[in-house]
Amino acid sequence: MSIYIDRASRVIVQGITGREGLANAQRMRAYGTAIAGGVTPGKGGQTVDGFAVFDTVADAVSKTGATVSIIFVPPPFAADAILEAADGGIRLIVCITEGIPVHDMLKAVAVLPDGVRLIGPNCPGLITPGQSLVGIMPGHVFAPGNVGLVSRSGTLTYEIVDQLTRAGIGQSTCVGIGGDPIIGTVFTDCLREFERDEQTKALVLVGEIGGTDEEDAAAMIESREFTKPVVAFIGGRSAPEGKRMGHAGAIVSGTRGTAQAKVEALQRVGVPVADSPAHIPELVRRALA
Amino acid sequence: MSIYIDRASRVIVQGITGREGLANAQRMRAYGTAIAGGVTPGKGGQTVDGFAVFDTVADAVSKTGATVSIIFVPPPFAADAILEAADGGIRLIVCITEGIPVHDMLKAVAVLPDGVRLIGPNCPGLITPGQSLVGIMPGHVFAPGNVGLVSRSGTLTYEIVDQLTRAGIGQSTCVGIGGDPIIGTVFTDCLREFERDEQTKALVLVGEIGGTDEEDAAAMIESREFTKPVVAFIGGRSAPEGKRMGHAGAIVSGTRGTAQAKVEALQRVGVPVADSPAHIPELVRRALA
Amino acid sequence: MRLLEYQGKELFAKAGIPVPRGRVAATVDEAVEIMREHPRPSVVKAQVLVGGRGKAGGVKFCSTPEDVVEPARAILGMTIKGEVARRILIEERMDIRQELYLSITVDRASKRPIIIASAMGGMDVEEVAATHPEAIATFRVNPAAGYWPYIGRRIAKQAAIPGSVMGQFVDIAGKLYALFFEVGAMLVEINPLAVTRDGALVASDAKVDLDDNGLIRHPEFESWRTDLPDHPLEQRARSINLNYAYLSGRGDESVGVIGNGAGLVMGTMDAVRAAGGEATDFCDIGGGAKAEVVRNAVDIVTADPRVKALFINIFGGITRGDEVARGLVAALDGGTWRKDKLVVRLTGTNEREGRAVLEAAGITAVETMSEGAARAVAIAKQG
Amino acid sequence: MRLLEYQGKELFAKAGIPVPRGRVAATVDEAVEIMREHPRPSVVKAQVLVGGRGKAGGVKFCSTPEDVVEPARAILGMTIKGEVARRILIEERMDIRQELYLSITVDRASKRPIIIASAMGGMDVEEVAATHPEAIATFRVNPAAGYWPYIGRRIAKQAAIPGSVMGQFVDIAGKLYALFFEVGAMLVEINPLAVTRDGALVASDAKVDLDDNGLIRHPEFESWRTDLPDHPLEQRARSINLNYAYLSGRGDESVGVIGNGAGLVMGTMDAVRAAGGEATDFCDIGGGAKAEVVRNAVDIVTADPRVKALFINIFGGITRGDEVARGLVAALDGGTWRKDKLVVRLTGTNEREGRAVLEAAGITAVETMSEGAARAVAIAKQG
Repeated sequence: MSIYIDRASRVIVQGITGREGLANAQRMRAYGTAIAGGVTPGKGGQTVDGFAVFDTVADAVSKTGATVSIIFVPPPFAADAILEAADGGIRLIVCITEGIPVHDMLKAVAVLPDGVRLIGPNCPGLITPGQSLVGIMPGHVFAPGNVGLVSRSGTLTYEIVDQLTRAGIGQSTCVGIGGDPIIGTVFTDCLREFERDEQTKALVLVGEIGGTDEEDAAAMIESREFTKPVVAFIGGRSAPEGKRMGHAGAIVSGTRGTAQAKVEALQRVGVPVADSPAHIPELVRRALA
Repeated sequence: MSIYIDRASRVIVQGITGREGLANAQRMRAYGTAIAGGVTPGKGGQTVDGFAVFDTVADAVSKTGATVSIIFVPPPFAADAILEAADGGIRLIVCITEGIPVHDMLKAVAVLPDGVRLIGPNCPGLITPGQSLVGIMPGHVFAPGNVGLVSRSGTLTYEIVDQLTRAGIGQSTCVGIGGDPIIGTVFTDCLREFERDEQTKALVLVGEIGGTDEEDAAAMIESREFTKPVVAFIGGRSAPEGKRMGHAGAIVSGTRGTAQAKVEALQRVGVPVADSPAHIPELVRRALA
Repeated sequence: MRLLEYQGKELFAKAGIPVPRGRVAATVDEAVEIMREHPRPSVVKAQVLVGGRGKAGGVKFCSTPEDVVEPARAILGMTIKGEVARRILIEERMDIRQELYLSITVDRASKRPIIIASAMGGMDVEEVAATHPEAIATFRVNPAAGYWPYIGRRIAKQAAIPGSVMGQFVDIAGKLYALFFEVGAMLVEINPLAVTRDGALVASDAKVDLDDNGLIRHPEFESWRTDLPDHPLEQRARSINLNYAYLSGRGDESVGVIGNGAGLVMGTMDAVRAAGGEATDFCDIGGGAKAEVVRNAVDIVTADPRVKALFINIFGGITRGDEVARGLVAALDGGTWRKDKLVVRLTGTNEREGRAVLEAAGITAVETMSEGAARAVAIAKQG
Repeated sequence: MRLLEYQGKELFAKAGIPVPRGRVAATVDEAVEIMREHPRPSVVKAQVLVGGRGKAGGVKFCSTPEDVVEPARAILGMTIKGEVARRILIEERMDIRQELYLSITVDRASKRPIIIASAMGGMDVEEVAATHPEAIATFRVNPAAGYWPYIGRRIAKQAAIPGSVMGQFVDIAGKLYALFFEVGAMLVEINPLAVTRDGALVASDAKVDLDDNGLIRHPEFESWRTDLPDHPLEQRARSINLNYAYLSGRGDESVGVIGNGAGLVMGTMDAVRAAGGEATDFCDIGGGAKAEVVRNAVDIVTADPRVKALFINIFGGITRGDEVARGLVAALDGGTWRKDKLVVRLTGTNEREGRAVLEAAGITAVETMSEGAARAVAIAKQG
């Protein structure tokens, strides 16, 4: 088992004729992902390196039966691509694009239909090791296993997974949810899925300063909506507080959002928080014991 | 039984300090409707003719427990009043206001939360005879009974109900859905409710030229989603076709929308269509036999 | 409120939708002046709301200040399907390769704006819709989500809009959608949306119908009213906010109908027809009308010389019978209309008081709508 | 991109939000000229982004062209919490009866804009929020529904905004919401929103923070960049689209950190701190960086004289190890940075090829992040 994607997931690549889109389509295919084709408006009917190209997502979905898409289109057009995917019949949308205007995402997320899951934007995607990679992660550092991982960071995740794999700890599914202020899927969404997933026996949660996503996850653990063992790492503990401006942020988040607050919230509900990525494998091993 | 409202419905009046609002609040109270108070921004805390006035709907709902509101605010502010009602916790919103910009309604209807029912705008409201009047109809022409009525017209409805009542045929609930292009509740919504209502044994449907609401109702009768006997009247059969402009309307509605099309659609599914309001009681009597 | 082509194109141009260069003229002199400033192959188009102006001779061509005189003289003042062309639009002629269709209107059933497009534009798009529905693409836009470019791409693909103009099409559809909301339109239509020989999309015609209720937000459009060829009685009624329609009809044996509520008035017209007559004047005094409103309604309807009988049908809800009766008596006292050409039916709120007022003035109200309709038709037939 | 008060007020004024009459000056002469044109009781305010300028002497008063000289001279060039005031805003003084608070920011948890208001505005609103949360009203607006007046009324009621200014408040909140979306803001804040003695609401201050990603839609704001007191190295990095931060810190024993991915760079900084050191320069080369980007990153970080050791931590995903290595070698060849003050950790895609490039240049990469952090801190401590 796994969450969100598995070997059967059929994936289309939005922006497949771009440099990033094509290179990553090739990498995903090489990993074993079932890439059904790609979308680039105006280039429908062409084929690039064996990938069928369609003009619209609706067209691609009706002709390939894909239900997952991964987006590599430039920032000004990415929110449109997300909504096109949803409208076209895609159920899981993974948006890699970095630099999308926050207001584009505010609007897009607000009108995303029920039943459509968006991961990202500005995320590395997700992977069910040995089955399907829908993202830009280096597939070779991952290994199948029973530990789930959800992370707000990209490269830090590779670092952590690399250590897990070297320590002999494989992963069920690893989800990079992205670091933008407005993202489609947050920690608590993933926790709900991992709770249901029988393969997953423990979870690694990689947080970051800012927002209250880690505190929300802690609340979910406290309320026993999530019951599996969790090991956490919070990135940016040494980062200085940003030059703050205005009172609004402080009013909204109160004392939450700092690394300190996140660590405390997690520790309070019994989640061990690693001081360094290097300590994570040992904590996971103990959690699984 | 009845649909939408009964003796227990607690109602607030939005725009209660206006001339129309107050006069109708008094008329509804006199009929027996449980008027819990009213809303006029800036006049919270006052009392008008025994009605408590609140600044906001949220305030009125939290202090009175009302779940129904009726709106008498001027056209430019009416869509805002509808959304305020929904946001404030009202479940059934009856908007009497005539002359609301269509685009205000396009936007308001699009964002009305699930579970909130809007009747109108530009409608006479609804009445469950002997129990509750939430509207501007002349209550004295209605009588309790087992015939439901749903109508796009106002005064024509009074005419028809008057004839029913004089013929000894009482009504379960009568709903005036309003004549604007964009309205919250359409025939099919009401048919669904009347189908479930045990008291209602037959239905009078008063349609009008324009739109395809009558055709949709006929389709629902055909698919056996509505199974009770129906008698119909279509107003405006002698009205000339409006000066038409552009092809869009014709493309959208095709040959539907004319009085002729509506009469045929209804007759095709076995619904007798009266030539004149005067014939309705006789048709209803036969339907009930 | 329906706009003339030149008004619609003014809105298009402001919204960034390409239109041919052109100017409007109300006189032959103005037309000559326009051609003197821009001597180029041009088209002269009658500014009327009715369709089929081309067949009626309302579209002609010219190239110089000299040869615009004849077309301008011919078209200005021309009557097309009952409508007088008071203005002409003089536009540069375009070399058109293909005619597309694009419109946005209000779809009542889905409660959403609907975008409609076809690669088979021009005069016959309605025919295309009937015979080749697959050539018409539609998209019902969720107003909460708004227009996004993918919508335009999806429609373009479905309607087989040529790929070479897809980008322009998506852009124009977005601008048309924004305009639709900006001005509070019931319809915005570009037919044809022309593909010129050099591959540009240009709005060759413009049909815009504004929501009358939305005009409270757009006082700037009120000045365009005077351009519209409404009947003078309709203009007079509108100036006092009365819902009145001057309907076409033979005109002899005609009944003018006044009532409270559009549905009731329409129902009353149906009853008049059922009784063998014809209603040519529709007047809805609305809910809760005061005596003054009734008086105005009578004045306007009886000002139509076609009207041979007047039928007033009131079902009092929030409208009070005594108010109506008083307005009616005042109108008769102050006017020239004869009581014997009047039929009144009055029921509902304050019915008794109203009847008393009428009887004091020598008017007897009938009991039912059918009875009233029959009597009105009989009076009209007497002439 | 955070805007100075006068820039924010320019946006407010365009959006129809009342602001005091005023003008900005960059020199004492300009200040005198402004007061000559408008000799009235005025306030002179340092244009800085940091808070607490009042206590720091950055706000003074004047009434004539003569008595503006002293305040202008004092404030222009003044350093407030490390920030130099390069401009002053000279505004008419207002007679303020009450100070309210109104802001809109992005609420990550609900994924919506959140409107925040209080009748207890001024410097201490954050304190109010902590101690009297009931005095703060909030509303998370569904961006699909947008702002409607009832939202403003509901907030006003909940925050106990005086009834006499409710209408103005609802109007200003709507305009602020429109502005928030119009300019793509992360924050728009009016604190205080002043109630003047004659009962008018006026935005007495303005804080606007624009979404940097949104600036692609707003090239017009780029010209405001030069006003912002960023560190010169940050300006240089931005000009070549490099994500770099010059962080405050003691500066001795400092480690400059370069990595691919903000999370990894932050994690590396954590590791540096865990090893007993301090990172003062943050540089994220992003995903898939080419050699040129790496070279630029090294140039900028090593240009900070505080940096005593450079730690480059790369975990190759779409970033290729050999590209990074080539950029690094080029930077060292072309610059003055010594190899013995450099620590490199390189793993992931093309790790082997990268290590080979480094070894050919005499650089040995470490195996793990912890090892690299420890070595970098040791180098920095040597000085």
